[in-house]
Amino acid sequence: MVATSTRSPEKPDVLVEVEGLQTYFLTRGEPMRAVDGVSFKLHSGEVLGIVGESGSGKTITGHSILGLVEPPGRVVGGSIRFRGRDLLALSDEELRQLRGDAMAAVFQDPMMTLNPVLRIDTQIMEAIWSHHRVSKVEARRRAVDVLRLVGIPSPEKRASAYPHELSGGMRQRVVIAIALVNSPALIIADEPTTALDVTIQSQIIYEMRKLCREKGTAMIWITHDLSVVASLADRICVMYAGEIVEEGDTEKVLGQPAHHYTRGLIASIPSGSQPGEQLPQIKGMITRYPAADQGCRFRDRCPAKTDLCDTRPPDVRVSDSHSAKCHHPAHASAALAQESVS
Amino acid sequence: MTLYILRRILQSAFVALAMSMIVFVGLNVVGNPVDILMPADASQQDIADAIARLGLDRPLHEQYFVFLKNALTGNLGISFVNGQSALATVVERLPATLELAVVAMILALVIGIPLGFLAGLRPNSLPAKAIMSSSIVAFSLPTFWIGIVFIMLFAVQLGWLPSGGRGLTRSVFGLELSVLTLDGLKHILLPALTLSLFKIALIIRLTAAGTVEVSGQDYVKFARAKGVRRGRITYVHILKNVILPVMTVSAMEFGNIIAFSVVTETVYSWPGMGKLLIDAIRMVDRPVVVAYLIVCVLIFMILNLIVDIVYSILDPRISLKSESA
Amino acid sequence: MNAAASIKPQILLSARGLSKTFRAEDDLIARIARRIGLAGPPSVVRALDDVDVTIHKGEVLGVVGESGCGKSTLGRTLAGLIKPSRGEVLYQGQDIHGKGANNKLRLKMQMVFQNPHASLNPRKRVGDIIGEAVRAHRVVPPRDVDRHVSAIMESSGLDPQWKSRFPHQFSGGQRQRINIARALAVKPDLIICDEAVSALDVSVQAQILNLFLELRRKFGLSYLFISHDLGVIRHVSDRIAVMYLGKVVEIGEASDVFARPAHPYTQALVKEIPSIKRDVNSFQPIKGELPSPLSPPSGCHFHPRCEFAGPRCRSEVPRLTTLANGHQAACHLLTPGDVTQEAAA
Amino acid sequence: QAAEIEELRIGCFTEPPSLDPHWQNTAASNSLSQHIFDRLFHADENQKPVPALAEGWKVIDPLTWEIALRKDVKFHDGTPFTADDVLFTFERSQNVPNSPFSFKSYLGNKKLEKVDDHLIRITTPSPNPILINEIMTVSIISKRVGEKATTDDYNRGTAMVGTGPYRFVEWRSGQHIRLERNEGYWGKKPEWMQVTLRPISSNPARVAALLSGDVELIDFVPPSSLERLQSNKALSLSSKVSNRMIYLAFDHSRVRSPFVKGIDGSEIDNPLRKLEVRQAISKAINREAIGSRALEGMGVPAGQLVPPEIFGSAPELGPDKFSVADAKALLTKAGYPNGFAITLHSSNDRYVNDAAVAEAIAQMLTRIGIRTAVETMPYSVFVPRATGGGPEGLSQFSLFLYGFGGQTGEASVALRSVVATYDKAKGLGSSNRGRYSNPEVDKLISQASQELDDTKRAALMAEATRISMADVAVAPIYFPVNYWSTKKGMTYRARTDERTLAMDTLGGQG
Amino acid sequence: MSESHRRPFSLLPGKLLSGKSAEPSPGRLFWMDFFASPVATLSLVVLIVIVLAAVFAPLIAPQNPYDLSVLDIMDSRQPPGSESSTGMVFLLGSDGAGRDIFSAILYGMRTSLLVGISSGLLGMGMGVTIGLVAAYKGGRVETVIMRIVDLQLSFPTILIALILLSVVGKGVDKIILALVIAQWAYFARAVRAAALAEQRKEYVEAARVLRLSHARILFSHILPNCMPSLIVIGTLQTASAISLEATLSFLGVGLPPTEPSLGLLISNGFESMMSGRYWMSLFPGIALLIIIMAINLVGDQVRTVLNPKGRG
Ligand SMILES: Nc1ncnc2c1ncn2[C@@H]1O[C@H](COP(=O)(O)OP(=O)(O)OP(=O)(O)O)[C@@H](O)[C@H]1O
Ligand SMILES: Nc1ncnc2c1ncn2[C@@H]1O[C@H](COP(=O)(O)OP(=O)(O)OP(=O)(O)O)[C@@H](O)[C@H]1O
Ligand SMILES: [Mg+2]
Ligand SMILES: [Mg+2]
Repeated sequence: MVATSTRSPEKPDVLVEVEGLQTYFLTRGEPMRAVDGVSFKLHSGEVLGIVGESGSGKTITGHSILGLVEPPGRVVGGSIRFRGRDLLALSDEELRQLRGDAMAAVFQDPMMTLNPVLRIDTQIMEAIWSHHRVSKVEARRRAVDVLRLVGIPSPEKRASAYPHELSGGMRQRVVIAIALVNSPALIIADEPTTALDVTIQSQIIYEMRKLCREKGTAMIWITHDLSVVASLADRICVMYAGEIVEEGDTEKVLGQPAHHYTRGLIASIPSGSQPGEQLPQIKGMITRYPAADQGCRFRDRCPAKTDLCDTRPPDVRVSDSHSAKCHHPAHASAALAQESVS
Repeated sequence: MTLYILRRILQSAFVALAMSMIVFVGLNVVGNPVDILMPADASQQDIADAIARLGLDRPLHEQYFVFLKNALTGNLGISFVNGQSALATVVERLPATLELAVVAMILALVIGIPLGFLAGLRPNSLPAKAIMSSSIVAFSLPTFWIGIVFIMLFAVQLGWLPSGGRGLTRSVFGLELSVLTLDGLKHILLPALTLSLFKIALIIRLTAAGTVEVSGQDYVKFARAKGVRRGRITYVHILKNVILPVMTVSAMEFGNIIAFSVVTETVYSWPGMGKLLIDAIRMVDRPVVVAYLIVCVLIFMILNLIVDIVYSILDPRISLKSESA
Repeated sequence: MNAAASIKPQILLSARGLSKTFRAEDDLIARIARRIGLAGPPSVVRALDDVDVTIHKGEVLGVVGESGCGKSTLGRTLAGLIKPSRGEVLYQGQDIHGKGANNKLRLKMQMVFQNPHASLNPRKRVGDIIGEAVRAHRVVPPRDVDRHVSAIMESSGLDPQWKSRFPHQFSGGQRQRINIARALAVKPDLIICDEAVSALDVSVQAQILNLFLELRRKFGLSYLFISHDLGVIRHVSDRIAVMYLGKVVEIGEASDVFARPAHPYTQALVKEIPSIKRDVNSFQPIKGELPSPLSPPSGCHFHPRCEFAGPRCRSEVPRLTTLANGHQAACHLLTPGDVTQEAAA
Repeated sequence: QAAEIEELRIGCFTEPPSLDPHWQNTAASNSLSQHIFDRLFHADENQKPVPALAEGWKVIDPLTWEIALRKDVKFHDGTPFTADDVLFTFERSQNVPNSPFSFKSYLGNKKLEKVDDHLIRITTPSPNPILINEIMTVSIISKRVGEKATTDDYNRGTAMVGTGPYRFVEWRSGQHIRLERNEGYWGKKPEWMQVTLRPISSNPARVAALLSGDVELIDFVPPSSLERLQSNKALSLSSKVSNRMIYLAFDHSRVRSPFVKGIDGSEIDNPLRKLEVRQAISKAINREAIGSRALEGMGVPAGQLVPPEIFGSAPELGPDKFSVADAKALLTKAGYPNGFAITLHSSNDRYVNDAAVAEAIAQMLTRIGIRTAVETMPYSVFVPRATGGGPEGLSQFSLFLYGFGGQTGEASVALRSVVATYDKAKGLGSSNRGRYSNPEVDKLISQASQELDDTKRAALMAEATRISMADVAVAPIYFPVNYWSTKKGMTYRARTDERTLAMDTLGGQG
Repeated sequence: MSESHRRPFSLLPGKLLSGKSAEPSPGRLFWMDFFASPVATLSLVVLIVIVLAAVFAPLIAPQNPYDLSVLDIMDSRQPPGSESSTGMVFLLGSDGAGRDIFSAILYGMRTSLLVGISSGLLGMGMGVTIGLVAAYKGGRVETVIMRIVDLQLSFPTILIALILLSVVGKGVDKIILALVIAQWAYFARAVRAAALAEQRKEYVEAARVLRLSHARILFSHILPNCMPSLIVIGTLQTASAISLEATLSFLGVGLPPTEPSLGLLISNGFESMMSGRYWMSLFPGIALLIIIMAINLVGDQVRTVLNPKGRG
């Protein structure tokens, strides 16, 4: 119900504000700049989709917000504000208190996210107990409630099962239940449906969307699949090589993509084109530039590249709620879609 | 489950059969105990008589057949050397060996798991590296040599601990135990430590590897994302996943400890069945050798069975039904 | 009908009544125990259950279905990697699983696999990977092997200079091209692609799909294209088979199946094709979970999840019925007349 | 005054496999049984018979002996000792079920009669000068207890009822045997109230047990520790040359011997059949060095079958003189100026440092040109091969190191077993594995075995010894010296027969 | 199933893919990683030195300790640094037979290494063949083979070797035989497990669709990819074989005394420790320790390097 109202930019209740985030992996040799200057805002109740190819830094962005980046990875620059507090300045304990309470996470592979030797209810109750002092009976009641909420049949019985006794879809529901149990303000869902079957994937997306709408929870939905966020997100960030190259309302980004990378991505989805025809494709593959490089990171693969792209960092606002890191944003979509075909 | 136990028992019976066959043929090639047991001034006739008395003059397959027939009734033959039931002779020594093995195992677990866990939690820290390198040293030391060095050091040079024997024992439910008296404890310490050193190293390495592996699992990261406290993550999420396989391997290793007590018992004159085996081999006391092996097979079988059953109870993922071995 | 059949080009491969059951290894003790009643019957997975398929020359047959429904088993059986429990696979009229089947014949069917990482031997150089079978089977005279490999690499979009590299030096898309080149090198007629693009990013996926289509044009290849992604299947296929729990529940011309899905499962799937233009509010997923293949539901396997299921669906296994123009579906709720009328309308 | 001394703990090298006194006839078994059971005659430290349960003997005629028994003796259970017990003992000791050993070899040819409760008569088919030595091997058990007892009952302790100076308390196999003093003992009561025998077979462990005060007495002091114990002021040592002789046995019988080769590896005739070769070998061996080095002082050079003190030896016969030059000369004379190649076989776990001795001998032989390889093996493997697998077969070896020690304490057994011509029917030459044969020696031995006059008998045996040693029938190398070590102030009366007895342990001023 | 969603190749830096520079082969990469650890590098060097010393022992050793004619019993038990009757210096002392301990160690290492390496190689050969056949054939063949392997593994190595040696007698060949029989099952199990894992990988399926011969698939595709685990097991089994030989010699069923291995040297000198003649047992013991440790450390590093999770 709040979804539509919070989306308007005038509303000041910014929940998360990421500013110039840089997360590097300091391994042998040159650091791996997994996230390199990512900025975005997320309002309460809003669903933000982060899309991008494998390795573009989506997961690490999510982990940086949650404070889960592990050595050799480190947040080396930028700031993350959650309800106005700088997360990077918090102590480990303060961060822990936030995690799982005010902000929760759902990971990709439900087979791996649940501890195989602990029962489902234990894993839910420990999430409660890590943040609230409640009795065992109460904790268990909450656990069963939240399991029912995510659509697990006969939750009282299932609560005492071990993870391996559940199917993949059920397990992912349990993971979502764990994320929801403390009624967080923010859920970071990292490809939560990628490991699931098509029909189950649809169910999960459908239910997640419903839950967030009902509870007014904000969500960051990370995926490599544009069509998944299309039906889900209010706004979309497109990541490429550690940067957000385009950001905006879902309809804008998908309907009138400004960055040539976004356009290429959309065009290469097979269901969008006529069966049997050549799919438009982005030429080449991702290029890693040296740290000192100032130019556009997509320039090698871009159909609209000019000399300008080699030297200056691009940044363009297409409209109020739509921006792209491109010197030559595409306006007339039809013409450029043809161009990006190699 | 029934099927599973049945399979195990049949398998063990097969091992026992094969082993007894090998030993029968093998020790027959080695010689006969009469030559050793007879005094030097015994006449040829005495020797021939003795051979006949022990039934060693009959063809080997006949002897084996007699053995099998008796074995089915639980009689594994009479020791050539002491005339007692071979099985009883071995079983009499069993408690001493079991006690030594149990103490060694406990030492190995009590020392190995914490050290390994510590090393695995921070694999790049200095203490972790120290632990891992010393475990390699312990891995490399031949048991008998450690025994010698320990005796040399603690018994001879320092005189702190006795150099061998079992010391005072106290009887509990008919079992003679050393660990209940101070003297007994002193006696068991060195052999048990010697026996456990290799296992300590093994358990350290297993635990450390397991800890590193488990620490990197998604569910540990997810527990952190849930806001679970570090202590609980370490001791519940990680340790619980690490300890189960380590315990299983350790239990399997128990059989090995019993086998290796052959060496330790020889070095320390520990009156267990390992020493008995060496003596029996030396004396070509075939019934005792066979009885020892059969007792070992039984122990290993029961051990494996217990391990598997306990494991299937403790680890929710395992079910014995689906296991084909 | 007759007219339609006569237009169709020659049949390349046909499989009739293919079934494949996997059962747990049975040893002597288990059998004895079962005989004396100490153990229950062994668990059996029916990965394929009486499946008929035909692939015509130059055609792409798409196979869709959820995880574990038997797509890979079908592909592997057709490729001759596993023997079917029942049924036969005829390649140009010859049984490929029979005793007399020669390698030359079977070489005409190649596979491209899903995992670009595991499908290349990490210890072999690319040139050897592509050329090994060519050499072993003397597909071309020995002195031409090198040239042949280079040519194949080029048609697969690989630089022939990379011959001496190892697989780990390539990206996923490039590895998939190596996979394709390896299959192409022995001059096959049919390539079975088991989730060949599922592991790739969309942009790379587009490149590989384009390559497949291009090679088809160039060499007149046929494909059996397995995927769980309906979008991909629709893009590449001439005909489509929809599988559910080891059975083909619907098969027909791609355009027919998409335009007029007959089976409720297919209908739901088609509705669920991910699209960036999907209307957010109208979408209702299929309820329920995929049942375990160890104990499939009675009657129509889909009935627990089907909103139209009636009592007959629970008890009787539906058979494939022809609706129109080779479009077949296995559902009790259909009569051939229905759909034909609908199609006509 | 003796009663003040409480407990004696003894660290023993071996534990008897069974407590049954008739189970076998080894030093370990006898050590234990002598504490609990008496014999008719005891062996003194030089194995000379001294009256024990018997008061003495009378030779009625060459084939008939009468032995008077003590009248004041009671078994541990209070029943008096009579001739019936002796008769029962003689009967049982020859027929212990499952036992590998039987006392038949000592008692088989004797007929025993009870004259009255305390007098027995023994008749033999032929004159037997060593009758007393033979009957002193048997422990006398109680008829009352023994009639119902099996070996198991002895092992459990229920049948351990004798007349000896100690009573049985308990046995823990591998751990200890506990004894307590028999206060009603007929003879001289030993000093120790309690005795614990602890088997500690590991040499360093046994020594360490003594050093750390865990035991007061150890037997079989290992050579490697001798020096250390000698220099230790808190300990004292006693030693005795044992009745065992370690010798080199030669293949006398075969023309081609399996382990002899020419120096170039060719097949040659067996050189060991030549007296000069055997003499050369004997002369090449530096017995002093073996005693002091290989045995670290625990062996004295041997020149005959028994130590010179033993009855029936040739007292003047010393060990062969070590001389490399003479040995080489003899070898040349025998026709082997360049020597030959041979393998010396030995056990490695039977006699003290046996493998080291074999190695030393090999060194010495190699030095005179006999290229000698050494092959050692556990005794269990060695014996059957040395003996040839069966009583009839020949030894598988050509040259091997063996030991011989008789239990009866005089030279005749050694002569009959080692140098008498092999004759299974007569029971002669049972240890004559090289098949030495000299009719003259055989004649002397057979005369001696019938001669009841000790002086004449001694002369006959000495002569047989001289001849066979001149033939180098075997080459005696050394007599092992056994050492016992005690705490300072205690002394152990060391014995030839290697037994370790609490009765022989004197607490001194204790 | 999750395999499909992990895309490890995306981790590759772009320059690798752009064409020119010759990338190091997997072998080169292996050694580069191996030498990253100074301890392992040192161990390898030590191991090489030891092997060379053992091979060239006749040239290095001041005495041939196996030649009885050069030994003199009068030189027995001399402390380190003393002179022999022929004027040679006993660097590490002499043993009970007057053998130079230093020379004996060099020769003993030969025996120990010979036993370790040849039993390791033979065991590997036997185990690999059997394990590969089991994995590839599957079905009844596999069941039977693996049952035998299980049986063998359920019985501790030392017992097998002990019984076997007391049966067949002494000698280097016998001990190698005993060790091979006791150890082949480890290799068979490892190679089967590795081969099964490899077999499931799609490149093997690909080779089968390409109708390559069974032998070719087994030995040219599967086996090379099983090598990592084989190398690891091989080093560990070699180390344990050396240790086991020493133990068996100690228990008196090992090698003949005139040609002592390290184990026999230790065991011969064992009792002399009590009387302060430490050198007879201690030095061979240290030599044994160094060899086994070096092999273990090398094996450990090999394992670390070959384990993809351990790589940076
Ligand atoms: N532990 C690590 N060590 C070194 N580099 C890492 C590590 N984890 C991630 N990276 C690097 O960070 C980059 C971003 O990784 P990230 O996991 O965020 O990608 P992603 O967009 O989530 O991809 P995917 O769709 O495959 O999950 C990757 O290119 C990778 O090279
Ligand atoms: N070798 C095998 N042994 C036992 N069961 C098998 C085997 N191979 C496949 N199965 C079972 O057969 C069924 C069909 O498997 P298959 O791999 O064909 O499914 P799929 O449709 O390819 O699934 P996915 O989309 O996950 O690849 C599954 O339930 C699977 O568990
Ligand atoms: Mg990710
Ligand atoms: Mg599949």
